[in-house]
Amino acid sequence: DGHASPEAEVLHYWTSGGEAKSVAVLQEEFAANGGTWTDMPVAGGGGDAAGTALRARVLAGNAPTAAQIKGPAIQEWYEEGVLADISAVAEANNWSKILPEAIAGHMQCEGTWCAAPVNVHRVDWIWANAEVLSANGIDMPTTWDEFNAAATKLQAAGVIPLAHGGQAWQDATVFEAVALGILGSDGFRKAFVELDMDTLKSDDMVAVFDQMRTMRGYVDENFSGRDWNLATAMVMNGEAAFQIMGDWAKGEFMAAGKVPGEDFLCLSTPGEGFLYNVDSFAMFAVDGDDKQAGQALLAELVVGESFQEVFNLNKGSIPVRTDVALDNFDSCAVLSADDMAASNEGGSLLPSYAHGMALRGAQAGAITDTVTAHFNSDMSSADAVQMLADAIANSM
Amino acid sequence: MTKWLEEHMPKLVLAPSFIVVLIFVYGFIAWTAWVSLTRSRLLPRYEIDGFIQYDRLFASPRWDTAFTNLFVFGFLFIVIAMILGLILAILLDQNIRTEGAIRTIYLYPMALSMIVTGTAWKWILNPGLGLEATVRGWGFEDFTFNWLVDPDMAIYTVVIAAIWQSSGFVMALFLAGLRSVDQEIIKAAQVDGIPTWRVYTAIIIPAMAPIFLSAFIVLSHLAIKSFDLVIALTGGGPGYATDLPATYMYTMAFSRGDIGQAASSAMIMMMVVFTIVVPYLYSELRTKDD
Amino acid sequence: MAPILEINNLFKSYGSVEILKDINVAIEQGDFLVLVGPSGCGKSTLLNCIAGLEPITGGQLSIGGKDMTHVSPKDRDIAMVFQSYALYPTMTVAKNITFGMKVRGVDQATQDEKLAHVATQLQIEPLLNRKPGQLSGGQRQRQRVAMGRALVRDPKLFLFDEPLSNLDAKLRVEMRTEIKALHQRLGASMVYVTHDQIEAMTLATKIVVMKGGVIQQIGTPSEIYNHPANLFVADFMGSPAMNLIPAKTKANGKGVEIEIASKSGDPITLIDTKNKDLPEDVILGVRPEDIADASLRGGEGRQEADCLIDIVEPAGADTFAVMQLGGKHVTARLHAETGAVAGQNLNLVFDLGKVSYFAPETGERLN
Amino acid sequence: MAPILEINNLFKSYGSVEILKDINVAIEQGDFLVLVGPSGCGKSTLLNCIAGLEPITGGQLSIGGKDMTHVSPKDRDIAMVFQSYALYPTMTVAKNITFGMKVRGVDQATQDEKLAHVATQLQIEPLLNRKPGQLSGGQRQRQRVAMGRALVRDPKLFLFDEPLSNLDAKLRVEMRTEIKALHQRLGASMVYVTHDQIEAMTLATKIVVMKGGVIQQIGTPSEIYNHPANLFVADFMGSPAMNLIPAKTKANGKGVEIEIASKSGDPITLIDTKNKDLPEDVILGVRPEDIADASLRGGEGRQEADCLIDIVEPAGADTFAVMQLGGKHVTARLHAETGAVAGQNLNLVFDLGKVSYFAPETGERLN
Amino acid sequence: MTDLSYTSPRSGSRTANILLRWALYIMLGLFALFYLMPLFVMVITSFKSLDEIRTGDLISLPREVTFDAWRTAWSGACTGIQCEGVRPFFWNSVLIAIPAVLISTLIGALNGYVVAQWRFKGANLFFALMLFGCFIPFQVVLLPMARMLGLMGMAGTIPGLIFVHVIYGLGFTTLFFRNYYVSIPSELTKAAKVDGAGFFRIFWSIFLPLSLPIIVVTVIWQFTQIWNDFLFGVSFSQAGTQPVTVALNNIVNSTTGVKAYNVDMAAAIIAALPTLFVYVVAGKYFVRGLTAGSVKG
Ligand SMILES: Nc1ncnc2c1ncn2[C@@H]1O[C@H](COP(=O)(O)OP(=O)(O)OP(=O)(O)O)[C@@H](O)[C@H]1O
Ligand SMILES: Nc1ncnc2c1ncn2[C@@H]1O[C@H](COP(=O)(O)OP(=O)(O)OP(=O)(O)O)[C@@H](O)[C@H]1O
Ligand SMILES: [Mg+2]
Ligand SMILES: [Mg+2]
Repeated sequence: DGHASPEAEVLHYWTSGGEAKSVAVLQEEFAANGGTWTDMPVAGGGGDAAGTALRARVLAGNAPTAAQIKGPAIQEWYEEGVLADISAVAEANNWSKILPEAIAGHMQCEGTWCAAPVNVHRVDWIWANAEVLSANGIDMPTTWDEFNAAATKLQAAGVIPLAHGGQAWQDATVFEAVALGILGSDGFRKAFVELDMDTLKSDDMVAVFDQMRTMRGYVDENFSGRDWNLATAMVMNGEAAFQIMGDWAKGEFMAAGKVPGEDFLCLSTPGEGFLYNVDSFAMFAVDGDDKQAGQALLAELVVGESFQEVFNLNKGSIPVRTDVALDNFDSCAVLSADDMAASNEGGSLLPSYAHGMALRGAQAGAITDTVTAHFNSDMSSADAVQMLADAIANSM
Repeated sequence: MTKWLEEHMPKLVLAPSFIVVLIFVYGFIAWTAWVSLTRSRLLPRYEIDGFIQYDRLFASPRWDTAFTNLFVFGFLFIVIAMILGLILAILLDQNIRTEGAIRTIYLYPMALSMIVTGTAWKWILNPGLGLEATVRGWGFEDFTFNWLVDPDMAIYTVVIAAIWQSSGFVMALFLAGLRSVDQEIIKAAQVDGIPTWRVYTAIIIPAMAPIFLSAFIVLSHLAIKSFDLVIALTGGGPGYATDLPATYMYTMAFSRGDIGQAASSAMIMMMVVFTIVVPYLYSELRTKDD
Repeated sequence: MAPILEINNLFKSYGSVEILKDINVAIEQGDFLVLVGPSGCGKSTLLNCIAGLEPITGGQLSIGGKDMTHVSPKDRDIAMVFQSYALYPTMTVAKNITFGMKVRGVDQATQDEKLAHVATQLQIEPLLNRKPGQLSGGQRQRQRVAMGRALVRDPKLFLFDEPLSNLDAKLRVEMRTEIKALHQRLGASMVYVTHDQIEAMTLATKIVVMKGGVIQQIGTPSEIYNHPANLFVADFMGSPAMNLIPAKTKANGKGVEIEIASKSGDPITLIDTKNKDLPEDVILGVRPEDIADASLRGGEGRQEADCLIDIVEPAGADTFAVMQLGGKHVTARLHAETGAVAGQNLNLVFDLGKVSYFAPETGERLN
Repeated sequence: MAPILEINNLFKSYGSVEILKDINVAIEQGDFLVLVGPSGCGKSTLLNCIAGLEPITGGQLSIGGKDMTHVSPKDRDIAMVFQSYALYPTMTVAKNITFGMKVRGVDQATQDEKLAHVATQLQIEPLLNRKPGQLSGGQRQRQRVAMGRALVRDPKLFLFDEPLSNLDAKLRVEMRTEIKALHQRLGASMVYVTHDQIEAMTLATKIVVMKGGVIQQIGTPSEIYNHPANLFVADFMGSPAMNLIPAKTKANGKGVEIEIASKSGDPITLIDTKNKDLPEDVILGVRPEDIADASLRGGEGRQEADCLIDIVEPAGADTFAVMQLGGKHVTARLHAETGAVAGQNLNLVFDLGKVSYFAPETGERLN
Repeated sequence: MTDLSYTSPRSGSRTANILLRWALYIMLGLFALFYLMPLFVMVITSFKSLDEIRTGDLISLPREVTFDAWRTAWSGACTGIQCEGVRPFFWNSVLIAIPAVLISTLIGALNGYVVAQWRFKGANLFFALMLFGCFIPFQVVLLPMARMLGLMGMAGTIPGLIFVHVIYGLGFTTLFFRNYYVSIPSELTKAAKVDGAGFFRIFWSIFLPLSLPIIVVTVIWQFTQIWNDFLFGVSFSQAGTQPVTVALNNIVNSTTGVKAYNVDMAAAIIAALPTLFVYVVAGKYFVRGLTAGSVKG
């Protein structure tokens, strides 16, 4: 309403150059609409540090007006009774129409809208150095067997087949891409959304771990602890051929002046489906008209068309709404958007477990513990499957 | 009234600190104990639900690793930092001309947070970027130093960095100790014809027992609280091979939304602290009382 | 026979500060040499130089006839007892005593035998298994253990650095007697540092009085006590100190007439028949025991005078009376049952047979 | 007039350990009370109780006639000099002295005047602007400053806790005289702690000998010295200590026949004509000065005996000879020019007019 | 100094002695290299351009020295939408650290003074409780502390952060001062009491002026702890009150953005400069103060 001057203090973990520029866009629009934006960035650990700060502030009764939260964590926070209801904004802007159904589900808590989506990152990307591939006569792989064959060939040629950083979340990123390929979209949903024990213990799951073991062989020996962007740099330099990483990796290529399709190639990882990682802002129950007005304005702007375009151009992701023109986007983004639309139709638009979209923290963590333990040791696949089941049971 | 004030002033002065400590240390420990008995997730809840969190804790292979690591790490860190600190102190005690500068160099890591030096350490220890690559670059092709990426050895790199950070401080403690040994005892040993190394091993070092105790306490305090170190250096990896109770607890509480679990691990940590610190406190206060 | 210890023209500096200046001393087998002087005069430094614990800057030093100037401590055939006793804190008494032998590779049987011998001698058998921290009775037991560690070496020369200064007065007297007895029994040669002049007097066969790194006088206790070479020695040796009274002298038929200003007005005049050829201004040195109750003393060289008593200090065996003469406090040692009363005149006898005269400017002895 | 200090049935415990037991003392205006006893006997504790620095467990204490049992130190009208002097290290000498006045709000002019007065009295004017750490000459100057701090208060009662024990022997004697002079000049009342019995003897008008928190004897110096109440006091007071020789007595026509075992074989027999009714086994107490060269003494109560001399210690003014009697070391104080030689027999005179007898079991005085 | 170098003059050859001495200095030098290595890597990286880092060897010397990264880190690097480098956060840290250090030092001094010089029944128990507080892992207190801060209305404020640092610094400051004051003879207190001074007067006029060495130790220790703190800083701050470590973390630890290692390193060094400075300048007093008080034996 007109009386209040919108105010927002926004807790987020977008701090690096490209990300920060993207947030700045939002802030400018917010200011242009008469709002006052207070920035509260906390980077680190994929939002762990931000989570720490958020928890402390909520407990202190000093919650920020909005915080970057995603996936089931939104519902978890809602259950703690601290989130605000933004249904009014959502309904006024027809969110239920313009958002893909799967994504809209994440933004709703017991029938009300409680968060606003910002962007869609696709996680199941495979990136490649075009020159290295053509020098070795290899095409982008479309099945895991092709990938394995290509990798073997590259290895023989003295190129590291897969650039990888040995951090738990990167292990998990590769793992879910492999799982999606081998289990298929239904199997993936059963295993990592519904936590269906039969699927988790199935032979297919064993096969997934087998493929992980194979992939471990394609990674150079110094991968441990490596930051993902250093891995990307290896692909850029031609030291390595492939990297499996979300579309934020594109930003690194672009920053180095590489051109998609020419210098580097992008393709979804082998198999059906689309794993999304949707960033979103949850609004916290706060007192004061100014702040509530700020929340409404923020929600409206975030999902607004203009912001969606500018922001995602900067960030390397794609808009959440299906009705944004993609003329200014690069080929990878266009491919991503097309795939999203298609898989939304086919029911294979799936949440990324590795990026906290599919499961609550404890369960996702339990899976990641197993995956990373397996990947970093010589555990057998059967043992890994058993361990996975135990860990999930113990996390409930 | 003024007489009463005068008499009770010492107690009145301590009172605020006392209350603050009761609430903010012991109250919080009690709070943690309580929460460890609940099914708290994202935020604390207060319905008691028995020892379920402890059952989960002891069933978790990751906690196993973290807890074992605490002892491997703690033992190696404390022992090596003490030995190294002692050796450095003895070396520095030989009338070194540049002592001041060298002491500062050995001591400065204590001033830095691992948040600051973590990345540099990561590079140095990384076989592809750091020491191994450099030494190989000098022509020693067979030189291997890849502990950081070896799950079985990674915890030792944490030990190395921790020693780097704290051994200078231990050195300073020991140096102070060496200098407080009665010079006449050393002269007496010389007249007795005792060789230098035996003067150290048989006389000076045994006489520094109290300093060993102080160093032990400071180091165990650091070992138990080690957090930045692991986060900055290995992030707990490869896998969770370098997890420590402190990082386990933090992960559970703040990235997994599993506060009950975190509280139970915190209680176990506290018990470890207790078994180390209480005997120390006891001896400290007894000996200084008379 | 060669002197057991001979020091020639020894100099010692720390940096640019000269601590010891041209030290020359020699002692024979069986001598008990005491180095005495105020704190900081360089006694410990000299002892450390003899032990080889400090390198010397100049000069030469031999022990048992052999040049030891550059020999390391362990090869000098000496044993040393330190002021703090310097017991090895983590070793038992037995180990403290035998550790040196162990290091030198003496076989166990010999070690045990020597230990037993020393322990019996010093009566420390019951302490052998205690650590220094567990020695009760304060310093006395430690002191004995430190002695034991030295005795067991059976060295050519014993060095002691103020071994009694940590003991209280009573114990000090007792231990002094024990050390003296030990010296007589062993017939060993000893160099002993102290700043307590009574210790020096009672123990020494030869005393070296030092001040500021320079030797003031070397002599037997009686030479030092009765013929101090200068004002410093006169003042330092003896307790209560020698009275040093500014006086005027005048040649006189019988000897020298000495005039001393007195608080009550009339100067006191004494006649010394033994000395002559004194300058007009002198400092007269009289020991307290040479001023006594008139009623009790008499004889040659004795002169009476009435003096106003300021303070009377009964000290058990004696009573000290303090008066003002020549502008100085002058102490007289009177009999315990003296009739001296503060504020009253008393007729005192001055024994001029043993006085010293010093030149006021140089402080050197005149007679 | 009421006693200036009166202590009745004072008890003091730390926790369950009783440190002071049933202390009763009173002194008059102008008295100089010395508390003396071995280390740890509770002297400082008693002084602290008097000062109000330690609460007492039982009993009652009054100063200047007023009950002060529960009054805080600053209101007791006392001044105290501590063993370590306890100078405020960060304040100048002048500030150290005036700090108390400043705290009590005395105006600046009075402060300055009193400071000047005390400074002149103690001759510390040149030091006023120095800090304690800059006082050279070691402890002597500090000691004076500490005195100044006490003097400036002009209190009813001065308390001194071993103010001389940090000084070296020579200085101690000098300062002792100064304190005595001060006491005479001010006519003030003082309580003085020491473990040095000579200090006690020379300074006190009244001595309290303590042991293990219990008063052993209260008396004038001469009472304590000549009539020690028990073996402890006899041994503690006097230096060298009283010789305490186990002996057998036998009634004899003329008095008591005393038989003392001797190392050489034949026991020594002495006849005491003054005492009777002694048990068979006694401990005979003889002061060293009551055993002397036969040639120099004579008269009533004196008995001669030949003794084998073990050690001769010339100590300047006197020479001490040590022999073995009744299985103990016995010291005789001989003249400096004695002919005593270690290892030879000497004819000595025992002055039985002043001996003490003690019961061997209880240690109590018998005569 | 335990100088054993003069054990055996002229026994053994002179050359052996010189060789030994050389070996000693070489050893010390090697250790110095070990300790300097990470700092060295940081410094050289901060002088490289990003291109050189991307293509080159991370721990080789810069081919071309540039100060751009330093400028960016100080006043241009983005932490979120703000691109003002670490400068504003640096001042936040100053605003937090200075009062927190002063207050915790003062209270620690008072506490230590009471425990060491005014013993009363229970004082030791208090001290033991206090000391145990030093060992509590800080993660444990985050959540309840947040609640308390909220209740006290200090959540997210600089006074709140100061409060937290003071509380958890008290254990160590009390320990330091207590151990220092224990070695000051109690006669000093007694003399002042006889002089008529009261509790605070004695503290202020006599003990505080004496405490310089231990104040130095405490201030260095506390300053290092507080300046380097990240956990409390990130948990109890809000926009505008974040300390420099949080800003540094925001620059260094962003997950999905482009990394500028040269800026990271420059920012890290800037963040570390105050503590480094304090150690280099006052390190001597630190070691000396440790001997004076906090170490027994
Ligand atoms: N290692 C040293 N470096 C420099 N000066 C020293 C050293 N050791 C002693 N001195 C100085 O040498 C002088 C003599 O010291 P020394 O210890 O020999 O005196 P002392 O006669 O033994 O005194 P005391 O009776 O106090 O023991 C003193 O002035 C002292 O300050
Ligand atoms: N604060 C205290 N707590 C417990 N015991 C104490 C305390 N102060 C002194 N004592 C004990 O009380 C006894 C008497 O001590 P005090 O200091 O009075 O002895 P002292 O006669 O002055 O000895 P010294 O001559 O050594 O100064 C000693 O055994 C001592 O251990
Ligand atoms: Mg000396
Ligand atoms: Mg005392």
